[in-house]
Amino acid sequence: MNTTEDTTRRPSQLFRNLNAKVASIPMIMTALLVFLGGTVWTIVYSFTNSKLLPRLKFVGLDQYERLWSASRWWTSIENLLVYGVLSLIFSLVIGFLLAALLDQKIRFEGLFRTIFLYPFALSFVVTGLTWQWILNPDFGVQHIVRSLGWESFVFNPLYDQRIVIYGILIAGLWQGTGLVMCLMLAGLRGIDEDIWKAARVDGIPTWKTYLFIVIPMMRPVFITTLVIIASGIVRLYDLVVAQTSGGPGGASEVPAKYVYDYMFLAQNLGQGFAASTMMLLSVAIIVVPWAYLEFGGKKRG
Amino acid sequence: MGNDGVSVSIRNLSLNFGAVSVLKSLDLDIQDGEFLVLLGPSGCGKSTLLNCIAGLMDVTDGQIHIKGRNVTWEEPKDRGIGMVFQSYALYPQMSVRGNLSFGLKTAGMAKDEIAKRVARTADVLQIEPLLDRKPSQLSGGQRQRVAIGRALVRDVDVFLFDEPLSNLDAKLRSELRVEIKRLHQKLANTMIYVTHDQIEAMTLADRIAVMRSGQIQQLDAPQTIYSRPVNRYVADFIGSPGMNFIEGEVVLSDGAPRFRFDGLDIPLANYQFDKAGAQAGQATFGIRPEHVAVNSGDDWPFSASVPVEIVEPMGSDTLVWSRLGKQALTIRVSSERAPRVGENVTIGFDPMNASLFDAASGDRL
Amino acid sequence: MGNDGVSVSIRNLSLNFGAVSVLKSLDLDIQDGEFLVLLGPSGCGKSTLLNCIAGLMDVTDGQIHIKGRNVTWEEPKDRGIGMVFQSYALYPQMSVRGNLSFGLKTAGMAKDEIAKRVARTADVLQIEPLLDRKPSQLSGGQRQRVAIGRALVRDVDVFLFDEPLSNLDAKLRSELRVEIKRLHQKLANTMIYVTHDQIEAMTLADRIAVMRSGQIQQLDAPQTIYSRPVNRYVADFIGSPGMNFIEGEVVLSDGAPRFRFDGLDIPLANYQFDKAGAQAGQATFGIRPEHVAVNSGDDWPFSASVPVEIVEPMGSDTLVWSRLGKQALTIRVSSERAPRVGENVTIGFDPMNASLFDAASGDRL
Amino acid sequence: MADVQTLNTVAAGMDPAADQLSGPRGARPRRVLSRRNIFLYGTLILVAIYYLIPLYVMIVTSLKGMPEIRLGNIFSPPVEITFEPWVKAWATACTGLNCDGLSRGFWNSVQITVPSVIFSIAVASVNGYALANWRFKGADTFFTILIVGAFIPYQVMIYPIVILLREMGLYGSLWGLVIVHSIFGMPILTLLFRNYFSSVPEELFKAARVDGAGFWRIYFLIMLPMALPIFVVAIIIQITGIWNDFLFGVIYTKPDTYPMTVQLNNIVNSVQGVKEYNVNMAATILTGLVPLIVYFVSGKLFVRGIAAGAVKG
Amino acid sequence: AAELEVTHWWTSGGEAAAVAEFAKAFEATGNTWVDGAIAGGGSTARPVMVSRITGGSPMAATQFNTGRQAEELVEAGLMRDFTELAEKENWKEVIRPVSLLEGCTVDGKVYCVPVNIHSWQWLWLSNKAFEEAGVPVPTNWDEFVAAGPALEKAGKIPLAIGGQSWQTTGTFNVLIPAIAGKDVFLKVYQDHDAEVAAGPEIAKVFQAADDARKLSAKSNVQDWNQATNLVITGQAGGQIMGDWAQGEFQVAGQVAGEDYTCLPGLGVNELISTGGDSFYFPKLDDADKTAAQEVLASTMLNPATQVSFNLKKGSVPVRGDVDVSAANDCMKKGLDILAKGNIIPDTNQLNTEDTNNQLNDLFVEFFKTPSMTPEDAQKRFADIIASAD
Ligand SMILES: Nc1ncnc2c1ncn2[C@@H]1O[C@H](COP(=O)(O)OP(=O)(O)OP(=O)(O)O)[C@@H](O)[C@H]1O
Ligand SMILES: Nc1ncnc2c1ncn2[C@@H]1O[C@H](COP(=O)(O)OP(=O)(O)OP(=O)(O)O)[C@@H](O)[C@H]1O
Ligand SMILES: [Mg+2]
Ligand SMILES: [Mg+2]
Repeated sequence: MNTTEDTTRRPSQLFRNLNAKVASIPMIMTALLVFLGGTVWTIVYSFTNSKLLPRLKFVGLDQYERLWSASRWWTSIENLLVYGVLSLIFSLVIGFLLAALLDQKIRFEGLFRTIFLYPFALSFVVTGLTWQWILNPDFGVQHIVRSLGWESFVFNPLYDQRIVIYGILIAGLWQGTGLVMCLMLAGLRGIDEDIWKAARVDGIPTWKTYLFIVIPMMRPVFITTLVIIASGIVRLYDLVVAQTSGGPGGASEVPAKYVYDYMFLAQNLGQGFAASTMMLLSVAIIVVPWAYLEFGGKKRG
Repeated sequence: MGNDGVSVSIRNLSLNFGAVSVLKSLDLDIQDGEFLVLLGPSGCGKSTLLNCIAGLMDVTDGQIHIKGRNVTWEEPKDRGIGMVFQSYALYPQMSVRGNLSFGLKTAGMAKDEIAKRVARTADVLQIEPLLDRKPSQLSGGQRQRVAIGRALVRDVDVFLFDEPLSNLDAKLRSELRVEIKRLHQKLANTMIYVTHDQIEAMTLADRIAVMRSGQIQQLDAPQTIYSRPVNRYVADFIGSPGMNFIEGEVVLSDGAPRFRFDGLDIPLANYQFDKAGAQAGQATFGIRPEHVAVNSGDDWPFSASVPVEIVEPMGSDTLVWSRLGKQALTIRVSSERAPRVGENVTIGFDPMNASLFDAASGDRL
Repeated sequence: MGNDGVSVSIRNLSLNFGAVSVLKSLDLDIQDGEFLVLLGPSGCGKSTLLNCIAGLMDVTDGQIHIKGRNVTWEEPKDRGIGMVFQSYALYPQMSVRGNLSFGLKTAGMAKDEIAKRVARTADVLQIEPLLDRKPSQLSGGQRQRVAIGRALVRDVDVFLFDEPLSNLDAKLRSELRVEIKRLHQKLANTMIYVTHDQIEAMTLADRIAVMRSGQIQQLDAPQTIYSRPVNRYVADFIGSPGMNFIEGEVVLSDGAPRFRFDGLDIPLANYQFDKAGAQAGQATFGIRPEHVAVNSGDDWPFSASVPVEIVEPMGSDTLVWSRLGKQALTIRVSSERAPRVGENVTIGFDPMNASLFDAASGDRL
Repeated sequence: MADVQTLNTVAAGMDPAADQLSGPRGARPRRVLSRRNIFLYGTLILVAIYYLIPLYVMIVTSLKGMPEIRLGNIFSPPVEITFEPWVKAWATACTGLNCDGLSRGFWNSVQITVPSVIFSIAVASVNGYALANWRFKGADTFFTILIVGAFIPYQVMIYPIVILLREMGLYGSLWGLVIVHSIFGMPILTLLFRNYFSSVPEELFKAARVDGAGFWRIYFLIMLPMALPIFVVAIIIQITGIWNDFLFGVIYTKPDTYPMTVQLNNIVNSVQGVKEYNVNMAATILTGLVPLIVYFVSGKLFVRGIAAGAVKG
Repeated sequence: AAELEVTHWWTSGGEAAAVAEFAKAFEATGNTWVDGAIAGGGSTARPVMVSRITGGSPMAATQFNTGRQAEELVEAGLMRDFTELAEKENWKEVIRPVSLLEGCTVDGKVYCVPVNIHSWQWLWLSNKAFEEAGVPVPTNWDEFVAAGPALEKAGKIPLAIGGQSWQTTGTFNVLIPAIAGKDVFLKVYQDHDAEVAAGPEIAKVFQAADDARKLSAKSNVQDWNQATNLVITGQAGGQIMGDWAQGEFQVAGQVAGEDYTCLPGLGVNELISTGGDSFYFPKLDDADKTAAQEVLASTMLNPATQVSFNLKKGSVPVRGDVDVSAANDCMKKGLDILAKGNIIPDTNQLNTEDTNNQLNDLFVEFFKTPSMTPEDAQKRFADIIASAD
């Protein structure tokens, strides 16, 4: 065999799929420069005492000490936890229930779906304003119930420190469950029709089929949904500002607002960076291992 | 025959999806312990019929009786049926044991009774070692076995199979086919089995119902369907490679019927005509590849010399593609006698084995 | 062997996915105009090998030569190959014409030359009436024909087929099989064809390469593979229903080798031993179902009386499931001679047609 | 010729008339007012009312005059319908010295949204395609960073991006804003497109490569025409997101290019004496109108696209 | 002639009318005023301004509160130096009190134009509300506290405070000089003396704040001018708010002394602070605009503009040499105190924004959390003062 003699060398790996690499430059730049770079930059400056402008005057852990001794920061974290856990649970449960109802081959499905989904088209600012208005004790629900004769009725979540976060939750759920429903509906539609038939032949009641068979099968949908809800929760800001501005008495403060206020209002970038580093850290602890498992090591699909 | 011998009886069943009529007032009686195969091309309504029997689809008209009971309006679980699906439809998050026992648990059966039934089923299907695995950890064949087990464990009268093997590869398919056959011999339940694989149909069935667009064309034992198809559609559908069809006409010369085509002439003296008897007219002559002999030296009612165009060895047999007159002819010979491409060979066959169809209606003559 | 006769030559090819080695330093030479079938179970690396030849996967080690040119690192389009996929992989938004001409347009060919080639291809495959349809408007068989056309139109030296027919139903499959055969006879290109359907492999191939976990087990003409498999794996893999295997031992009584099992005894005088000759030891005796005769009345070197357990009519043939000693035995008889379940029949066969394997290594003795 | 029907029954050996007409036949009887239906539709309608209340309140309030609002029932329909608030919100509401309402914000928003949507989707779809089909080394790492990036609060990124845009000389320009929107849309859009393109059979891609098509050719001629459902989803998500954005709009634009949301904030927060709730509501509805219309028109495609792309992976 | 974009957060009725005066005067010079109002107060607007300046796309002029808000921008060399103009127009002489210009001066160079003097120390009272409650209009803080129950009985909110945090901090900061006197105020905010902050004087202030908290418990508006509106319409008894509130009374057509009453220094210690707003001028590349910036600066300080602007705004002009005969009752009271020199610096001049923000966090919590004791609050207050720089 003389063909074996002309050994062509393996070409450089760098230039294989060159076009794909070139096309990915925006993504690579975004990932490295903006997300990674921005994160590193933020972490570095969180150890400085930068005020209005970033400056490299390092002060060690001062910013963190101050952060963790600030009662507002603690309130913010508490609020985010309460809001986050409840919002996750409720939007998943409500979203799934609505999807399950819509999946019963009902009439006017399109109409109902549109109604449940439309709030998602509205910004948090609009959502916040509207709900502020409905929950306003002087005009809104409380006023209406009182004018119906129940004088002692009290429902003013936005003006009561203890429950203000639930007032925000109501608006948040109103805005977000539509999308969750949509994702769940898509997931339900992806379930093999035969599974349903098998369950019916086995005599398994519908609710049991959902609970023990269908929901476990929808793992990927739940994961996508979780990413979307969770990333929204961490960034919770607009809604709070529009509805309560963190009030009353700072009872509805959230971490993102803490970051914003310290960076720009208090003109204490260092403090803001320290707070955002803590947020990033907690996100990273939860998200990075998951994201790596989900998108990193796995093969195609 | 009394009603007690009948397991499933379908009366005048119709089903429409909107304006589309999928089943057209269909009647069918299945004997107790019978293995009935529904055979037909894709979209002819096999799955729909099965779903109606199972109660998974609401019929538009007609009745369904199982074991003499009118179950037309009953829930699937109360009909005494078990069903096995093409896609297995196993509950993916449960172990095999969970899959088998879930229905029983839901029905509120006692724990030890469930355990006993699961053990018995696992024993019958030889899936004991798999009981604690998840479906994703099983091979296709094992999955299908579990799916059968799920029907088995419920101790039902009637088994419904919807193309249970078509997701498997050829080797597994033939293995599981035998297993299902054995199972039937052992349990003696009624089984209704949908497929569009004729080998499955031929090997498994006590009777085959060949369907076409929502109607049953022929309901008979496999050999009858194979050798005496009621029309050209059934003849064409059964057998691989398919029956050879030769277009021509029946003439009655001196009262003796003959089939004329492309200047050739087949005597039909041996052919068993239908009640109506032989009549002249355009017709199609059908003969199966294995009924054509090659260079046999024997004396056949009809013989001719034909060219060999393609030779397809298939292991024990070989297919020879040739031409009779101007029309294609496939011949199946045992591999030892396979001719070579380009040769001319003498073929012969007996019209007794052939089928003759009306050219217009396609009905058997 | 001269270089000019070789179309595709694979030298020492290895491919790893991470730690998993899928192809293990594989060598293969395919002659010009040869029809080579790669046969093997799922996951054995058939598609991977084909993808390497096509340049769709980067090899880990080794070389690929096509028409004497080292193409190991060339782009797929420059290798002079065309490929046909199981899922057709037609561009769904383009018409059939668009599908056929896409590659040519990409290569910058002149418009009228493209038109000419498309017309010629459509003529060869008889798809002219479909040229302006979208793939979604075609049946499965038509789609696959277009997919073949897409390779054809590019006028390549080597055709690669990756299970082109396995998405089709049995009837269509056998039709298209013949068409591919005809095409090969007409074009005389080199074709490499992946399948795990043995019928396809047996009927189409000039030579078959039986693969097993990334290695070629046997590379031979179909009949050789069928009748003289090099090891038990190949023997088991080829043939449906599979070869009967009987466990026992070879003994040399009076210098004449015999096969003993379950108290029975098969004389091996007729058997053609491998170079090493007959040696005593544990072995497996393999005989194909069609090589076992039933109630033939002839005088066979070995005969016995066996019970009939299951009978599977398959149209022209019938399978009989029985037991020889304590071991399962499948027999294929022509349907006319099919026995009944429960009967006892006399079987006989000639060990000349059998295969004998070493019990430990599985290699042919 | 034998009648098929009789052949069947004869073969079965049954008397067809035996138990023909007794007992249930045909479809299972279904009452329109079954308990299941009452529960199903009852729940749906109740929930739908809950979802519609805010919209109702917004519309009703925007059609009332201020005196009627002060009287107080936000749920009662307007006694006297007035379009004054709408006119004011659109054309004459003041922020500082500018008294042209939302009207100019509308065109600014259009001018910002259109290029941002196009650019961000173009970038993300190419990314998703490259990730799904041309898996080069390290791609997964970048993608993981990108996904984690979806969790970073926007506020944290404001400063680094200010610096970045300043260094690129794009700060304050339309392109700067387009880039910002593309950056923050990238994680979720890339995820969508990657999942979608992964579900396209790999063989299609291989066939195209054998046909000699390269990266861009495959993208434009094969993948792009197939990706319509997911493009619809991406377009809807981006239109909503970009149109509704406030933070970037206010920081990365100038007063004469303020998008509608910033104008809305200005109008709502420029309290002159009493809050004009009716004007605020009208302004709110006007601002939300574009994404609302997009949803009402393409809701069905949205669900379909989500099914095609988002839930896999 | 050039187009200059001017950003500010003056969007309430009175404020907008005042800005219009600037715009009118500037456009009279043949240039164009591009209004860059950002609603939502300084807290919304300042981040935008700072990002734009640091992002390299600055406006031509921008408002900041007189004080330390723009310090770092100046230090970073992003702001224009107006020393030359200041010398030419002799700002040192005309602007009074001198502390205003000092706020604009860094390293001896002038970087901004103060445009008004605002003082925080005012209690605005609704005559109508007290009339309806049947008590005389109070003349000092103690009387006001005493009148609380009567007002409440009449269904009024005794003290209106908006929900925004700076309003609660402002209220407290007004209470310090009123209750504890100027010296304590300066010790706490100028010297950042934590001991004083923890001491008995401030404890008294916290007691007063506690009173204010109780009086304002029913107040549930957000914006300061909504709170002012409560006073204007007689729904609330009074409001502690800076003199800019006067603009709202004016827009509502109310007359000082008749419809409303103002008590500088809460009627206790007649002291007022000299905060206010200043305009800064970022460095620009465009020569035309650079020239126009100077025109704008001098227009803003122009005596006529100062009068018309400040009358609308309800604040006091920064020039001592202008005719303020048109001023109303309240403004005249302010001018008097100013003339007497009873002034204190504004907290914006003394504290960094960081400290202010911490104070905001504390007081908004204090005012809205009835369970928080004055003692606890004072302890945190002292901590903030101790760490302030
Ligand atoms: N839900 C439905 N709505 C409308 N038409 C339907 C529906 N389900 C099935 N059909 C139609 O009914 C006909 C019969 O379908 P069916 O599934 O019974 O065919 P099949 O014989 O099982 O085919 P296959 O071999 O492909 O499974 C088909 O033409 C199909 O298009
Ligand atoms: N991208 C990949 N990463 C890791 N392993 C892979 C990849 N692609 C294929 N494999 C593995 O390589 C082996 C060979 O796969 P290949 O697709 O060649 O099998 P095949 O013989 O074509 O099987 P089939 O008949 O099912 O098509 C399989 O075990 C498979 O799991
Ligand atoms: Mg079917
Ligand atoms: Mg393969």
